[in-house]
Amino acid sequence: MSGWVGALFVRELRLAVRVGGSGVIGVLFFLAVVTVIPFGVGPDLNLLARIGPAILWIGALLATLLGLDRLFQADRDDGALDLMIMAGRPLELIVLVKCLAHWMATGLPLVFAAPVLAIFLNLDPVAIAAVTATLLAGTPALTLIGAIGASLTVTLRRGGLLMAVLVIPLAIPVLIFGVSAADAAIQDPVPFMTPFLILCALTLVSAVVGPFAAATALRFASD
Amino acid sequence: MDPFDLGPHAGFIIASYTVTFGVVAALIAWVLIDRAQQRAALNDLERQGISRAGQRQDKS
Amino acid sequence: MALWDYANPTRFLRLVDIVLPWLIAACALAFAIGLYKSFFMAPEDYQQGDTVRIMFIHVPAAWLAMMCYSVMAISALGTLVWKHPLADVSAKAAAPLGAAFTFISLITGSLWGKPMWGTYWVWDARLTSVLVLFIMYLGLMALWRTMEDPIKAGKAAAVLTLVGAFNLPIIKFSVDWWNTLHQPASVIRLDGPTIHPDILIPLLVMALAFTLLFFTLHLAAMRNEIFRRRVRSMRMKAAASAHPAGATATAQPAE
Amino acid sequence: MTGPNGVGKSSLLRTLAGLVPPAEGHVRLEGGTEELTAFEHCHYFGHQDAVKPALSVIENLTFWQAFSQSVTPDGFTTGRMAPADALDGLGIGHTARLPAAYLSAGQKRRLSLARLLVTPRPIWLMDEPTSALDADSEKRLIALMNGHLLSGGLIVTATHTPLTLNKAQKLHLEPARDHPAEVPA
Repeated sequence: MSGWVGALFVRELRLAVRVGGSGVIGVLFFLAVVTVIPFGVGPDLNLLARIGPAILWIGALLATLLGLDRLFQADRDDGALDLMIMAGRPLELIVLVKCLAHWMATGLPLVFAAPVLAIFLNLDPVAIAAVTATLLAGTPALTLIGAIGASLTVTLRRGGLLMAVLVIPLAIPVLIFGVSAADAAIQDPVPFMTPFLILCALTLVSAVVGPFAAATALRFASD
Repeated sequence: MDPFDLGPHAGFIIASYTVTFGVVAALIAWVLIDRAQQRAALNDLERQGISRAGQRQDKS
Repeated sequence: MALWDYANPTRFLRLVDIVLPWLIAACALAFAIGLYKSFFMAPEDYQQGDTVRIMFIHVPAAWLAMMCYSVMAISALGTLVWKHPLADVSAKAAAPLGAAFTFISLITGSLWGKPMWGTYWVWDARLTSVLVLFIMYLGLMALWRTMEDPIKAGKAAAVLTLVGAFNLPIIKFSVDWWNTLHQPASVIRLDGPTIHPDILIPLLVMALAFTLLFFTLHLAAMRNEIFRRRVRSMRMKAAASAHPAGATATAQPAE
Repeated sequence: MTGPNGVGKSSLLRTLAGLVPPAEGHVRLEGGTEELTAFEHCHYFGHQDAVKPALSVIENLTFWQAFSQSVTPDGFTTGRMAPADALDGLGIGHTARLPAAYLSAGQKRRLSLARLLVTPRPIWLMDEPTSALDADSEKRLIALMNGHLLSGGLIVTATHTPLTLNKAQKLHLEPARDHPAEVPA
């Protein structure tokens, strides 16, 4: 009886990659943000190497958040959300599956793009591996936390910006531990695993809190 | 001269040519797969009896 | 005007069917000669050593990256000014090719830069403007993918292409200026006073081969795009007719 | 269920569907499966079609079949219908493999209706089910509704046009005199 999870997952992935989907645009946004920062801070390669992990993390944060505003809104606009609520399936699990599919379509490409962009920022191989690992562990948390904001603003016509404002404060811990784990890998004496494990823990916690909070907000939003 | 001795930077040269070959191969594959898909869709629609304004594409 | 003879997609497709095999053959031949010459004939550069062989793909790819944008800009004019029915087909088919060639030139450039400059990437004016060009290509492709109606998408993309065509030189100048403030360019360029003919000839042959490759792929991609639009209009007809039977279409799919 | 615009027909249906919490009281269902709530026995057929234009017609329908839980309590005898058969029965079988973006409003409506057939549920909540349908499709819809009633199902529908249903009970809503009619969500 768990075929519906697969069906929902496949549907979400299809919607993300087909015409009109937002699958690849997140990566493009990530590329654009990371490219534009050296214009702001100057082409000093040593400086870029030092702040590179932070640039990549902020780029990933913005790309994730800006892609999330349609997570539930598209389904609400055409009435599909109502049907999902009445389908007799746990809404928390629906939210989790939608987040997972969204992460596969937009978050995972960011992780794959990160090593390429890290080269532009003059990171050395160890730093590239560290940043990619932290993004892999941390971007699911961004999606799951962002889902809370997406569910709160689902009824608003132009909820995208408000959603970012609501979610960015909640995402600060993820950003702190993601960047500090990456930095720790660059500067040898500091241990990498401590902040990295905290980051993984944050992802796991948000996998529990995010779906419950989002499902609650969606139930309130449905009338 | 020996063409297979690419000097101290052989890795970079091989990588360059490999990447180029990969991208070009991907482009060719994209064109061919796209062509096959559109052909299949056209044939499918024609089998359903949908026709265009009297013209037929040759099946080359 | 000769171009108008091929305004009819069906006539254009017939032309493509005739020209394409010859183009493929010429392209294969040019690559065979070019690759042979670049590996067996060209000597090592006294300064760059064997890495000069990267130039044989890097330089043509960079030329094509720019030429492809010119093709798209002319096509955009064709869409907006002359209203040529195949112009936006041409522009849409060229965008992925332009992105791919720009990608090749970026990657081979950094693979050449690592042994020569000691780093994969510098925020040098020329490199940076190629990167901006790459983002422009990807943005245009995304625009086409996001809009369902190809006619509307073609017009929107044409506007963006033309704005980009005016803007790219400005970007280049501003990046030049920005960059010289911080760090003097220390780029060893191939276009020094003399290029030895042993290097120049393979380079030119490879450039010819890449250009032929571009036109081959461009024509093939345009043909696919015309088919895609036919499929689209036929599907709309299929959905509209409850009992599909020999009704005749009146709308041309690619106008 | 009939009544003037804005009297609350849609709100009542959405309350029955569990999408709006009732202002007071609660919704209870006699009979039916014990472990499910009243809402989970219902299909809601509202104004919105829940059709994704990027997916093909058959993909849209098979998703809802796999996603919605089918509920067959005692006395309700409808099986799962195959998506292709449901589309054929509603006269849009030839569009099955086309993207749903190419469908007309009436065809989208019928695709949405096919959702009720592929997953059996005893109660259909229908909000003006005949809107955007032509005369032919309306006849088919009424036949489907009668078939559902015959196999032991229940339909609550808000309508402005008279529907020729078997053994229908009519509930006419009038705006309350002392406070203005509530605008339906």
